[in-house]
This record gives sequence, structure tokens and C-alpha cells, in this order.
Amino acid sequence: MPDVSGTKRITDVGPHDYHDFLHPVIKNNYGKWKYHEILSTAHMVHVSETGDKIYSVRVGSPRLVSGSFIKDLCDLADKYSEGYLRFTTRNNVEFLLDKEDNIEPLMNDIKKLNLPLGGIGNVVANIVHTQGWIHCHTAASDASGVTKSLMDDLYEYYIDAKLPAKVRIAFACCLNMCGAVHCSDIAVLGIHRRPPKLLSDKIINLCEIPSTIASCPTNAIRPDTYNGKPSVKLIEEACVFCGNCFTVCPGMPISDPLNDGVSIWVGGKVSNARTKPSFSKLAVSYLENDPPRWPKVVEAVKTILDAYKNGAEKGERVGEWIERIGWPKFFKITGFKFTKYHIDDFRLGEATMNYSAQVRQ
Amino acid sequence: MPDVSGTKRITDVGPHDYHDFLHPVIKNNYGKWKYHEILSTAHMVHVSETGDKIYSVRVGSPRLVSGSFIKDLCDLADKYSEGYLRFTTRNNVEFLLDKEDNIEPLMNDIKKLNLPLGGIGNVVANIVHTQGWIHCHTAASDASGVTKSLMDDLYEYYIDAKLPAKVRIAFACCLNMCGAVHCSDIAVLGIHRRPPKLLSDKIINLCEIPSTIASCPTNAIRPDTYNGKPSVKLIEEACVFCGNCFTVCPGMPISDPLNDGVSIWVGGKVSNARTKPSFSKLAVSYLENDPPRWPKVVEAVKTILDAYKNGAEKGERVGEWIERIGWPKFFKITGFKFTKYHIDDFRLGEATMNYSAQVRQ
Amino acid sequence: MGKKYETPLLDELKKGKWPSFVAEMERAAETSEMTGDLLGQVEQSYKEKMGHWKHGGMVGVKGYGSGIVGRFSDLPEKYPGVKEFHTVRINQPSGFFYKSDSLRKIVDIGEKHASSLFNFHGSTGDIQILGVKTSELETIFQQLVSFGFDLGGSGSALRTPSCCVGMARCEFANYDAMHICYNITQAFQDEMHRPIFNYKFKFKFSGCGNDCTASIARADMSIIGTWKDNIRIDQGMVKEYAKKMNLHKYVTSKCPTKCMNYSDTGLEIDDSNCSKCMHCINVMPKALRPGIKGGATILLGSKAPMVSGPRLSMVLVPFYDVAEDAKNGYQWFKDFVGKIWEFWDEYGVNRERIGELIQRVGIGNFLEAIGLEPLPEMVSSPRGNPFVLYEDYVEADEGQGESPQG
Amino acid sequence: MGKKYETPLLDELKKGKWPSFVAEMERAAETSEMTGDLLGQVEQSYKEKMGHWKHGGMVGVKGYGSGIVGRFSDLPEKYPGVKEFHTVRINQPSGFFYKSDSLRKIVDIGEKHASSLFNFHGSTGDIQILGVKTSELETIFQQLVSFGFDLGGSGSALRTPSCCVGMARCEFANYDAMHICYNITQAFQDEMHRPIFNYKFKFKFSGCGNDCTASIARADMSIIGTWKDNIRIDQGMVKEYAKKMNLHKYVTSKCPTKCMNYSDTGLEIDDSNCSKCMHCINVMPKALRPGIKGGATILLGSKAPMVSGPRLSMVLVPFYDVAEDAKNGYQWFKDFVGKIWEFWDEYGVNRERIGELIQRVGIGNFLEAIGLEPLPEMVSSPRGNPFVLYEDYVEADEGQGESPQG
Ligand code: SRM
Ligand code: SRM
Ligand code: SRM
Ligand code: SRM
Ligand code: SF4
Ligand code: SF4
Ligand code: SF4
Ligand code: SF4
Ligand code: SF4
Ligand code: SF4
Ligand code: SF4
Ligand code: SF4
Repeated sequence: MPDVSGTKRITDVGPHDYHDFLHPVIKNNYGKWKYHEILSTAHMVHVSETGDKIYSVRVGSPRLVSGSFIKDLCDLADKYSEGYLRFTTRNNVEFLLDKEDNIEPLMNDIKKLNLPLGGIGNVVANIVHTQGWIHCHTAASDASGVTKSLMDDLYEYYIDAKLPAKVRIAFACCLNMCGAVHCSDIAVLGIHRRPPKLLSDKIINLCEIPSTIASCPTNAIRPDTYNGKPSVKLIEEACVFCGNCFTVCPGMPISDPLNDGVSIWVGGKVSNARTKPSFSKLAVSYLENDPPRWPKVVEAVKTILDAYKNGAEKGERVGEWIERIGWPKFFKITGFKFTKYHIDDFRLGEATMNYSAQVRQ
Repeated sequence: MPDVSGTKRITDVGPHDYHDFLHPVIKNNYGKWKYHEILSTAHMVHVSETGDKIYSVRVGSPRLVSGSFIKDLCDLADKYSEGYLRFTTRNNVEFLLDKEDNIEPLMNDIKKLNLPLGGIGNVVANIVHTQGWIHCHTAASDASGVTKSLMDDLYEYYIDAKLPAKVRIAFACCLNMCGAVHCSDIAVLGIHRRPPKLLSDKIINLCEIPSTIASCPTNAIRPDTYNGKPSVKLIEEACVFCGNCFTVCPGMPISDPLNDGVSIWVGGKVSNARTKPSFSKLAVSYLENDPPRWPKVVEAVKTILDAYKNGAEKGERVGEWIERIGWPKFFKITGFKFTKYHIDDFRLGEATMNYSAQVRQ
Repeated sequence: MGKKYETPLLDELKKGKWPSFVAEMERAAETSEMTGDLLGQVEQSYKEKMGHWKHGGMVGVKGYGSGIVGRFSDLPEKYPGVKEFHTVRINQPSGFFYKSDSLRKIVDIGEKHASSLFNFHGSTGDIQILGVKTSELETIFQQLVSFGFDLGGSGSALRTPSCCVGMARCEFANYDAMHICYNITQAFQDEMHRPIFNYKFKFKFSGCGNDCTASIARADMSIIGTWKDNIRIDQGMVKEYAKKMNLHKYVTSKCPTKCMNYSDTGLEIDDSNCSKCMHCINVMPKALRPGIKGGATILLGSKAPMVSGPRLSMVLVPFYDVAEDAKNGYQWFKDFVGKIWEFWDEYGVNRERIGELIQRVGIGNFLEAIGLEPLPEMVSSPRGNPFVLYEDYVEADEGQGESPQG
Repeated sequence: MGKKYETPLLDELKKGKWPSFVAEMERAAETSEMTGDLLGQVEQSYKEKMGHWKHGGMVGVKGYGSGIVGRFSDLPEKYPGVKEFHTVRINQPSGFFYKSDSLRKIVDIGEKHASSLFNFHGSTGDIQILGVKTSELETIFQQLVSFGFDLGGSGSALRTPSCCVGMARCEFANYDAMHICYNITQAFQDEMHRPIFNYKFKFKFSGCGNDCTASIARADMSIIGTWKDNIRIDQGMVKEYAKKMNLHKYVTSKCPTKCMNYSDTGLEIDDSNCSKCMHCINVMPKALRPGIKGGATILLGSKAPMVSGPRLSMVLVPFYDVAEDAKNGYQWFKDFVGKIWEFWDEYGVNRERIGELIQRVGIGNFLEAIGLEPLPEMVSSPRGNPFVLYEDYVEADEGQGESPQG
């Protein structure tokens, strides 16, 4: 327990107690909620066993925001929800109101701030993304830029519920996948495609050789010596460009503007509803970085979304839809090329082959 | 092409041309069959687009038979089906009749021979089995004995269609699995449970050391020397008792009466109907050999069959039924113990874990 | 010849309703002394709970490296009749069809020159004559050939191909499984009789997805019937079935692709989404039939567990137009198999089945080597991990620029 | 402070309807010169298509090994404001709930002592203040603590736990996710702030199978709500839903265990077969509710792809009675986690996540070590290969008998 007497530097107080941040209606009805109703893509009501109601108004955010942005939100909260608000796990903002009458004025004020109202129900949810060139050293692409380009184009899908089910898009700027890219309906992933450089002077001085060797998923890094000191060599043909060696060893930079770019993944999900959680699967193996607006990435995502919108049945997530129509048809209608890169040859890859004569002809 | 002129020893004539063995009705309606109707578990009719009909009368066989047995069949074929008959892929006998009137007399004669009439439709199909102690050197159990004990007990299920769907049982006397044990509704598998002995004198003289080492699925066999000659040593803790080393090297016998026995597997299937083909899964990890009638094995199979019969819906194969009710319930209703042996820790084992919160409580 | 040994344990297996192999052995023992000794040895196995056969042993007939499985007792003094007790594997006719005269001839051979014991059939498909002495092999072989039978496969060779009853007696057959099986077996006599492969190789031909030869589980190459066009529907008969059963519960809701719909207006199938699983046709064989543009899916790689675990075959060629190729003596198929065997020959190691090899070298590389395009039909889903081995990258004029990370 | 650099590329990203991070950076640049330089560096990245941050760098506040992510520009001369541009991770409150006064205080800190740029929130859950110089760290930390906020995790430590909105605003919550998340975070402050693990360890708490924290994909331990008793059905409301939609098509036929049946007499559920997937409840929230005996399933091991491919969490404890354990300060849970960490500590290697370790040593061994019974709930199906490592065998009095194979 931290010593808070003042004689000692205070540490380990832990997160702020959330009870201080709960709207009175929420406090009183904690654990008693009975049902909810989605009133629009921007607001819903939760009704308690006690009859109490709480309205949530949802607003989109770019996540990377200025202090002024947060203060704008605080002003609105003070005006309409007694200062109470929350963020969602996908970085939307939610105002929590007990007075139905406050909803419209709040929404009007939000519109004045040019913030998007939406994100509830069968929409393209806010994109979960990462740092990119803004802040991370291993980024193969920018995060905020791709996200912004996508959301500008998918705006109508955020504010209106036009889709068969909710579509979760995620972006990660490298294979570390700080966004939940590996289990998203649609995912955009920054990738390298050229083996790391070996800066041997750095390697021998800055890198722990055994960890560097162990960091490689394909065992492409082998022990070697350089100037009489332990170093590493690279089997280039085995490198899958993951960048993990660079994470461990600054002497192996992998960024390369000519070859970096993104790949696109589809059909993952996290929820246990109906079908089990599943990984996103490779759709487009490479698209070059074309900042500032990554038009090819936007087009590819749009292609998937359009095909999904036209083809899926109500309630079907992207992956469920593809499983129903079959992957061959998915590639056919999107026009994406199926290549040998799409065949999983890693660890459990064997488990993904078609071991059946169930084939659409 | 073989030289059949007589000046040279005739070889490579290949299998007998099947055309010589086709009933005239079959010849005339080859590829023209329109539908079939199952008339009883022992006979069915196939109707051609031409209106022709062929009746098949099915008879069970132990597969390991005497010449007299086959001659009995020939006599019946001569009497009722112009000499034409066939065997099925599961070793049943089928008489092919064009005259409906011949069916009853044929069946009566079959009954006189004490042969079982049945095997068509939702029955326990004839057990596919292997050689066992009758003829194979690596057998961990007998094949014909277990099969006979089972079929005696399951007789009613062969002659009557009492099950939700067809149940295919297979037996293999060792992990080579010469029966299709790995994809059967219920499978009985002969197993060893003690590491092979190392008869070093034999090993150095009779065995090719690299193949012996390569034969081990778990890398338990390591190079060694014995009397100055290349030999092998064994990491006993890594041995999974597969016997593959013995197949390659006579110096590593693995049979051990005290520890040999069988394991029981369920829920595999081969057909692509509805669900994809799938492996049989471990149900009972070990039952000792108790010849001549293996009562515990019979009981365990009976337990599965009873549970299946009571629980499955019409048309559900064993594996489909278990998937619907869940494996926890399968273990509960059968009383079989789920142990760590049931958790797959081999090659693609990771792919079989429950990566979801879908859990029956 | 009477009973040579007391066999109290085996005698127990003469009881019960299912035909008894012990009774069969005793019947065989009437014409073969060898089988009398077999009874004795097996009784001893039952007592001791272990087998009494020695490890392997190479035997064969002249010019053949396969077709015979050598077997020697480890108690030859005690049971001299089973000192040598080999198996002769005889290539069965397509579809396991016989006429009694041929069968009698085979039986005669087994009775005169062997133990009078047979397997109808072995798991791979052969007729097996059990209990043959080395000295009898050539005689048996000569006699078999004389009436048009030949040995099957064994060892590191092509194994006896087999097929389902197919078009001979099954309305579901999408291609002529018996014909191609016969043709291919004839074409590959050398590969079957003279083991030069890394290990065994099996073909099994099934006329439809029901896969009555279990090919997908136990053939290195599984050829399974399918069709390209629409399921033929007799709506009148569908209505008849609907009177007797809940079509929704037992038919449409079990369709793996959910491409069927049954309503008052009849049964509708979105054939473009049908994966030819056979289920609906199985349940209503009088109402539904596969399309008329039949062919087969070719799958590769299934096998028993050794060494790296059991395998099922995986899709390699989604649609093979068998009838078209038949016009040309199945030349495409033979060339295709040839390419695969070449690859196996070049890259496989001793005792490595084709399925294991492909997994070891990577499917992409295998496809490239045999000249097949990667297709989504080959996978149940594309890769889920990002470790992609992109094969080439762009190089700038590197002398000029800065190194990326400076 | 005006615009320091021309940023034509970034300017493009001020267009469009979605709120622009570039606009936000410009707003932040109004109060922070650092952010002006950030705009310049990022514009250069956009031009060159690559980042300009150096590799890593250790920085932190006294007594803490984590909570700060060090970041240094590789163009410090050109953009001096981003020479040091660290991130302070602040542990968010359970459920991401705030009152405006606290938020304003956090914003003040970021505006006065950093770049005025924030992430609300980071992927793990923290509030992130971006652009902090080493010299400002202690001040920021002291101020945060003064109003009851603390740093989150980073490095080889427990990472900031997070949870869904749960009982605070969701009728589906089966246990009090916010409470246990808070309690556990408080209890493990030391593990979070002083990295002594092999690698990172994450907890995520979701109140039901919808898993709104995506815990099954990105938490080493995923705690997902479930229930033991029956789904509560309001048959009247079910009928209402039935008027508006095809319950068969959209509800019962999508139930993964097919344990529902809807007919004129109402909706029936075989709850013993229900796997608590949430689907039916999601679709008819006014008619169906989870049971009242709530709790959680505990799953283990998910993570991003490095090194052996992406992982989802797998079931370890089918039912954890959270409410019962809450009475005792979650002592069972803490002990349980302790056992897992002990095992990880003993057997794990550097940079090995728990999921990878378990797979490496074998699940059976792991279960034995932490004292859990193997359960069929843990697997989607039992093993399909016969390579079973039976752990002991019977030994006869071997001096006496013959060796088995003579
Ligand atoms: C606010 C939030 C929880 C929080 O603590 O912040 C939340 C809130 C609700 N979720 Fe969620 N979910 C939230 C993230 C998630 C996530 C996580 C994610 O997206 O990263 C998932 C898993 C996603 C996945 O499967 O890939 C998630 C899967 C669901 C599902 C299952 C959907 C499905 O059919 O697969 C439901 C049920 C439904 O929508 O019918 C659900 C239902 C709900 C309900 C209706 C629950 C309720 O009764 O209050 C809430 C409103 C739904 C809506 O937004 O349409 N929530 N929900 C999160 C809002 C994120 C956002 O701003 O968009
Ligand atoms: C005669 C035989 C083919 C042959 O060339 O010998 C055969 C014949 C028929 N099979 Fe088969 N199947 C035969 C072995 C198989 C096998 C292989 C095996 O068992 O080792 C399978 C795959 C088994 C598996 O999935 O594990 C097989 C899976 C089927 C199925 C799919 C069943 C399912 O729902 O999964 C059908 C369709 C059906 O029964 O509705 C089928 C249907 C049929 C039909 C109805 C086809 C027809 O129209 O003629 C035939 C009679 C069925 C019956 O016996 O009830 N046949 N059938 C084989 C008889 C074996 C026996 O003596 O018992
Ligand atoms: C006779 C037969 C079993 C039977 O009772 O029917 C049989 C018997 C033997 N098999 Fe088999 N296999 C027989 C079909 C199979 C099948 C099933 C099939 O072909 O459809 C399989 C599983 C499918 C496969 O090929 O993987 C099979 C997988 C094996 C294996 C494991 C191969 C592998 O790659 O894992 C071995 C081990 C080996 O090759 O060394 C094996 C080895 C053997 C040997 C040769 C063991 C030996 O080294 O002596 C057995 C000779 C026994 C004997 O006493 O004659 N047998 N064997 C079957 C052949 C009869 C025939 O020609 O018709
Ligand atoms: C800030 C954040 C991304 C974001 O924009 O939100 C982030 C940023 C970094 N992550 Fe992450 N990770 C962040 C959440 C995640 C998540 C998602 C999650 O926690 O739910 C994951 C996937 C789940 C997982 O843990 O596996 C994630 C998987 C990784 C990995 C891969 C770990 C692995 O075992 O495969 C690394 C590599 C490493 O640890 O060296 C990594 C490493 C990094 C580093 C520290 C890279 C580095 O060495 O500098 C990044 C620092 C970037 C920066 O500029 O600050 N980050 N990282 C997230 C943390 C904010 C927060 O505390 O709230
Ligand atoms: S995904 Fe990679 S580049 Fe992006 S923030 Fe995470 S570690 Fe950095
Ligand atoms: S980038 Fe990845 S695959 Fe390539 S050498 Fe480095 S660690 Fe290995
Ligand atoms: S399963 Fe094993 S013991 Fe039985 S016949 Fe085949 S190789 Fe011999
Ligand atoms: S029995 Fe199998 S696992 Fe054991 S040593 Fe021999 S080959 Fe290896
Ligand atoms: S596989 Fe198909 S075609 Fe062949 S016998 Fe079976 S059902 Fe008929
Ligand atoms: S054959 Fe199978 S996939 Fe095709 S319609 Fe019938 S049930 Fe559906
Ligand atoms: S996980 Fe379940 S309890 Fe938590 S917010 Fe989502 S729906 Fe509600
Ligand atoms: S919660 Fe899921 S499994 Fe349970 S009844 Fe509803 S749909 Fe079926």
C-alpha cells in the first residue's frame, strides 16, 4: 500500500476509483439494467428494472486529439450530462444523459463542432488504430492517415446503419499489431517486404545476440562473428519481413520506403455470438504506401464493404458471409487475386487446407 | 505390354477386366441408374432410366474366410444370380439379382448357412479390420477376435436399422492403422504403452541407423554407438509407443503383453455429406487386452452406441451428434474419464483447443 | 485332418451369431495342415496376449518386387506349418465384381497351394491368399496369370488402386470410377510391381462425395466425383418426400452452404453455392440427382498416422473432366500423376509419403513445381498469420540514396 | 504559435468529414511548439514514406520501471521539438468513465508540460499523453498522483488491465467487470509498475460473450462473462419480435448448438446445451436475458503474431464464480493468477508470452503445475492422433519371464 502521509513520495495509487465518475442514475441502477433500445446510430437508451433510463449519445473521435478537443467534450458534458461522459473501447465518446430533452440540443452542439454522430448498431465502427509515423519507430505505414482516409470515405456507414451487421475495421502499422488487426472484420496492416539491413557495428555493440536470434519466427537469423565479436548473419530467403529482429536489435533496421506498404485482411471476429471468434484472413497481400490518402487502400476496403453489403444476409458478420458463399466466390466478386501467399505455410497453416471434397464448382 | 506369346514368362497382365464380371442388367444400364430404394437392411433395388431393376442382397462376412466359404457363396450365386456377385468396400457380400422372385429363396438359403442378412441403411456396418495376431508382426491386439466379439454383441444393429444413421466401426491392431481407424464413427486401436527394447546386437547388424532415427515422431531416438558400431539410444520419456521404429528396425521390439491393449476413438467420418470429413477423436485412452472376448472393449463400444442411439437426431452421424451436444456432455453421459491424454499435444494439436467462450455450463 | 491343438480360448469365438473366423480357420484346416498349426499359434497368442510373427522378411516372385508379404513364425519348431506363412496379394477387379467361375479358380489355388484362408478383401482392396510357402509362390502366380489375374502392390510401390461400385450400380456416380481405375492400374503395372518409390502411393476412386472407398482418409490421391451444373430436381417427388418428413429439419437446414430453400413453391437451390456435399441427394434420391456435367475433384495426401500424424487428402484440382480425358486414354491424368511422382522422386526422402513431403516443402512451392495455379478452393480459409514470404522486392539505385535508417 | 512548416501532404488530411488528426495536431501546436515540429517531421515522413523515430530508449520516473514509452527523433537537429517525445501512459478508470473536472486536469498537464496531444485511449486502455520531455516526467507524475491518477504498464510487466462498461450500463453483464478490474489493478500495482516478468501480461474483462473489450484476441488472460442457469424468457416479448422478424431464420437457426426451438407454444431453450454465445439475447434483448447465476469463463493466452503466429485465448476455467470470490477480495483469482505467474517465471524464457510457453511445455503439464483438472471444455475436440505419451507402464517380474520378442 502506498504511503500517502506525505513523508514519502507517493506512488502506486493505482487508477482513479471509477465510482467518482459514475452518473447518479448509473450508480443507482448498477447491475439492474433490463434492456436497451437503439434509437438511432447516435443514441440508445438503457432501461433499468427500477424503470430508470439512461441515454447514451455517441460521437466519433480520431483518438489522437488535442487538449482543446477534450475540453470541448467537457463543456458539452457540463452543459448536458452533469459532467459525465465516457469513452468506448473503440475510442468513441459517449455522453450519458438522464434527461431525454437534452439529447437534441446536445446533438446540435456536437454538429456545430463538426463531430460525427453515429457508431451504434449496424455501422462501420470507429477504426481501432495505432501510432504510425506519428510516434512509432517500427511503423511500415502511417496509422492516423490511413484511418482518416478510410473514415472520410466510409463516413456514411458510420452515421447511417446501412450494413447487414456491425463492421469492425482495424489498422496496425506493423506486425506487432497493436490494434486488434488479427481478429477484425476488415484489417489493414502495415508490412515490410525487404529483409532488414545488417548494421554490424551496431549489432555487436547494441544487441543481445541470443535474443536477436530467438526473435526470428523462421529461424532466418544465425550466429556469426564480426570483427571477432559475436554477431549474426541472415538467411535472406527465409525472412518473412516481420521486423521482430529490429524490435530486439537496433542494428537491424527494416523500414524501406520502396517496399513498405500494407496488406488487407478480412473476416475476423472477436465476439462469441453465433460463430466462434476467428482470425482475419489475408485478402490483398500488398498495396504500396501512397500518402497522403492511400487511395488504393480505400478502394480495396470499399470493394470489400460493397460486396459485403450486397451479398450478406442481415445479421451476418463479414467472415460469416464469406464462409457461407465460400472463399472462391469472395475472390471472384472482389477481383482480388488469390496467390500462393494466401496459402498458409506457417506453424498451424496445415490446419487451414481444404480437407474435403466440398467444393463449389 | 506383357508378352503373352508364350515364349516369355507372362507378367503384368494387371487386374482382370471387370466387364467379364458384370451382370447383363448392369452392363445394359451402366451409368443409367436413376434411383435406389432400400427395401430392408438386407436388400435394395436400383432402378434405371430404362426401367430395368437390379436387386442387391447383402450378406455379412468375417472377411477372413475359408475356401469353402467362398464356394458356398458361389453356389448361391450360381443358383440365384447367374453366378454374379460382388463384395463391398467394407467386406460384405452382395448378390446381384434381376429377378425379384429369387430374393426370398436366396435369403432362406443364406439363413441356412447361418450368415447374417443386413448391413444396408442405418445399421452398424461391417467392421473394417486388419490382421492382428493371425498374421501381423506389429499387432498390439488381435483384430478378428475383437471384431467378432463386437459384432456378436452388435448383431441386432447389423440386421435391423435401429440407429439414427449408419455407424462405421473400424479396428486396427497398431498405429499403422491399416483399417480406416482415423476417420471412423467408432474405432478400436491396438496400442503399446511401453518403450521398445533396444536389442543392440540386432540393431547394429540389421538396422539402418538414419532411417531408424527418422522413424520416430517425437525424436526420441538418438544416435549412439554400441561395440564401436553406429547404434541408437532412446529418450524413454519422449516415446509415444508408436512402434514405428520396430517397423524399420527389428532390433527394437515393442510388444509387451502387460502393457499392450486398445484405445477407443469416436466421431470420425469420411463422407462429405453435410459436414466435412473428420478424424476420430480419443474417447477411452486405454483398455487392457482381455482375450478371447475383450468384454471391456465391447462394453465401451456398447456404451457409446447406446448413448448415440438415445441422444442423436435422425440422420446425425456419431461425430455430428457429439458436436451438437458438446464433448463435455459426451464424457458425462458415457462416464469415460477426460484426462490430459485427451488434449492433443502433437503437431497440429494447438488447433484443437477451445479458443472461444462458447462453453456449456 | 482333425484338430491338432486344444484351442479353448479360440473356441469361445465360435460362439455368437456373427460368422466366426475361428470356424473359418477350422474349415480351412480341413484342407490345409498349415492352418491347423496357425490355430495352435494363435491360441498361444491369445494365452500370452501377444503375436508370434517374426519381423518382416523379403519374399517375392521373379521379376516382381511386390505383391507378396513375407511372414515367418517365431515359433517354427512348435508350429512348423506356419514357419513360412506369406500373403499373396491379388489385384481385385474394379468394383469387386466377380463371376463364380473365377472365384472358384482363385479358391482352388488357395486350397491346393496355401492355407485355404483368404481375405475378401484386404483394406487396400486386394484379394489376399494367406499362408503361402515361398516354394509355392511361382506356381500360384503362374496359375493366376493364366486366367487373367495378377498380383497387387506392396512395399514402396504404387498400391493396388481401388474404386467404388460407381456407374455399375449407383445412380450417384459422376464419372466412370471403375473404368479409370482399371485403365490406370493397367497403365501403371510397372510402378505397382517394381517398387522404386520413396514409399507407398495409393489411388482410390469414389464416384461422389459420399466417398464409399474412404479415399479421402486413405489414398495418397483421392479422386472424388462431383459435377459442374445444377442438381436435377423432380419437384413432384420433392413434394412426396415433404409429406413424410420435415424437409426443413432434415434437408435444407443441414445443407453446409445453406443454399437451399423449401417453400410452397417448391425446392430452390442456389447451385453456384452448392458444394456438392451429396446430403440433399442422399436424403431424397428419388427427387434429386447430381447434375449431368460430371467429373471429379482430385485431392492429395491422406494417410495413416506415421510419422507426423494422420492426414486427410486436400483439394488439388477442383474439377477434373474425367469423361473428356477418357477419350484420350486418361492421358492428362497420367501426365499429372507423372509430374507429382517426379517431384516426389526428386525431393522426397525414404519413407516419406507425398502428403508429408508437400507439407515439408510448402504447398506453394509444390504447386509451382507441378505447374498448378494456387486456388482458393484448395484452402478452407486463407492464411491468418502475417508471416508472408514475399518473393521479391524493389531495389532503388542504392549507391545514391541514404541508407533508410541512416 | 503559427505554422512552422509547410505541410501540403498533411493538409490533404484536413479535408473530409471525419474529424482530422492533422487539425487536432494543429490545434495542439497552438499551445505547444513541440507539436509544431512534430507536424514538420510527420510531413517529411509522408514525403519519404517512412518514419523518423529512433529505436526505443529507456526513460521513466523514479521507482517505476514502466508507464513511460521513450521516443526520440532521428532528425533532432531539424526538428528540435521532437528530439525527446515520450509517451506517458495513464491508467484509465474502469469502464473509461470520467467526470469533466478530472479530464480537464489531465488536459492541463498535457498542455503545460507536453505536446498538448493525447490518445483517448491507447489500445491497451491507457490515456496517453504524447510528447513529453524527460525533464517533465516527474512533474507530470506528481501532479497526476495528486488527484488520484497513476501510470499504466509498459515493458515486461503487467499491462494496464481494462474492462467493458459492464454492469454500469449494460444489461448483459454477468459479473461486475469494472469492480474486479479496479480491484485487481490496485492489488497488482507492483507487478504493473516494476517490470520483472518475462514479457508483458494483459488482463481484459468483458461482461459477456460479446466480448466488447476484444479480450479473447488481445489479453493474456481473458475473463468473459457467462451464466450457469437458464436464459430468462419473456414469452410475450418473444411473440412481439416474431411479428417483426423471422425468428427461425435470424434466431434459432443461428444458434451454434441448435438448442432452441420456436413454435406456436413459444420459445423453448435446452439450456443444458446452450453455450452462452449471446446471439439470441443480442437479437431479442427485450425478450431474453442471461440467467441470474452469473460468473465468468477464464481463458488464457491470446496475443499478437510475434513470434509464433497470432493466438486467441483458450478456455482454462469454464466457470469462475466472480460474485462469490468478490466477497473475499478476489483472493481465489489472485492466487490463481499467482500460480500462473510463478509457472511462467520458472519455465518461461525472455520475451515469451504465457500462451507460447503453455504450448511449448504442453497443456497437460501446465495444468498439472497450476493444479487444474483437464476438462473437455478446454478443447474443441479431443486428440485425433494416436501419439499419446502414457506416463507409466506395468513391469512384470522381468528376471523370470522371457523377453517379449524372444
Ligand atoms: C460501448 C461498447 C462497450 C464499452 O465498454 O465501451 C459496446 C457496447 C455495446 N455492445 Fe459491444 N460494445 C463495444 C465494443 C464491442 C467490441 C469490441 C470491438 O469492437 O473492438 C465487440 C467485439 C467485436 C467483434 O466481434 O469483432 C463488441 C461486440 C458486440 C456484439 C456482438 C456482435 C456480433 O454479432 O458479433 C454485440 C451484440 C449486438 O451488437 O447485437 C454487442 C452489443 C453491445 C451493446 C448493445 C450492449 C448493451 O446492451 O449495451 C452496446 C451497444 C452496441 C453498439 O455500439 O451498437 N457488442 N462490442 C463498445 C463500443 C465500441 C464502439 O465505440 O464501437
Ligand atoms: C456398397 C458400397 C459401395 C461399394 O462400392 O462397395 C456403398 C453403397 C452405397 N452407399 Fe456408401 N457404400 C459403401 C461404403 C461407404 C463408405 C466407406 C466405408 O464405410 O468405409 C462410406 C463413407 C463412410 C463415412 O463417411 O465414414 C459411405 C458413405 C455413404 C453415404 C454418406 C453417409 C453419411 O451421411 O455420412 C451415403 C448416403 C446415405 O447413406 O444416405 C452412401 C450411400 C450409398 C448408397 C445408397 C448409394 C447408392 O445409391 O447405391 C449405397 C447403399 C448404401 C448402404 O449400404 O446403406 N454411402 N459408403 C459400400 C458398402 C459398404 C458396406 O458394406 O457397408
Ligand atoms: C493386409 C493389410 C491389412 C488388412 O488386414 O487388410 C495391411 C497389412 C499391413 N500393413 Fe498396412 N495393410 C493394409 C492396408 C493399409 C491401409 C488401408 C488402405 O490401404 O486403404 C493403410 C492406411 C492408409 C495408408 O496407406 O496410410 C495402411 C497403413 C500401413 C502403414 C502406415 C503407412 C503410413 O504411411 O503411415 C504401414 C507401415 C509401413 O508401411 O511400414 C503398414 C504396413 C503393413 C504391413 C505390411 C506391416 C508389415 O510391415 O508387415 C502389414 C502386413 C500384415 C500382414 O500380415 O500381411 N500399413 N495399410 C492391408 C493391405 C491389404 C491389401 O493389399 O488389400
Ligand atoms: C500505444 C500502443 C498503440 C496505440 O496506438 O494505442 C502500442 C504501442 C507500441 N507497442 Fe503495442 N501498443 C499498444 C497496444 C498493443 C496491443 C493491443 C492491446 O494491448 O490490447 C497489442 C496486441 C496484443 C498483445 O499484447 O499481443 C500490442 C502488441 C505489441 C507487440 C507484440 C507483442 C507480442 O507478443 O507479439 C509489441 C512488440 C514488443 O512488445 O516488443 C508492441 C510494442 C509496442 C511499442 C512499445 C513498440 C516499441 O518498441 O516502441 C509501441 C510504442 C509506440 C509508441 O510510439 O508509443 N506492441 N500492443 C498501445 C498501448 C497503449 C496503451 O497502453 O493503452
Ligand atoms: S503496430 Fe507496430 S508500428 Fe504500430 S504502434 Fe504498434 S509497434 Fe508501433
Ligand atoms: S524481419 Fe523477421 S523474419 Fe526477417 S530476419 Fe528479422 S525476425 Fe527474421
Ligand atoms: S494395423 Fe499394424 S498390426 Fe495391424 S495389420 Fe496393419 S501393420 Fe499389422
Ligand atoms: S515407439 Fe515410436 S515414439 Fe517410441 S521410440 Fe519408437 S518410434 Fe519413437
Ligand atoms: S461413392 Fe458415390 S457413386 Fe460411389 S458407390 Fe458411393 S454413393 Fe455411389
Ligand atoms: S449437395 Fe449439399 S451443398 Fe449442395 S444443395 Fe445439397 S445439401 Fe446443399
Ligand atoms: S461485453 Fe457484454 S456486458 Fe460488456 S459491454 Fe459488451 S455486451 Fe455488455
Ligand atoms: S445464447 Fe447462443 S447458444 Fe445459447 S440459446 Fe442463445 S443462441 Fe443458442
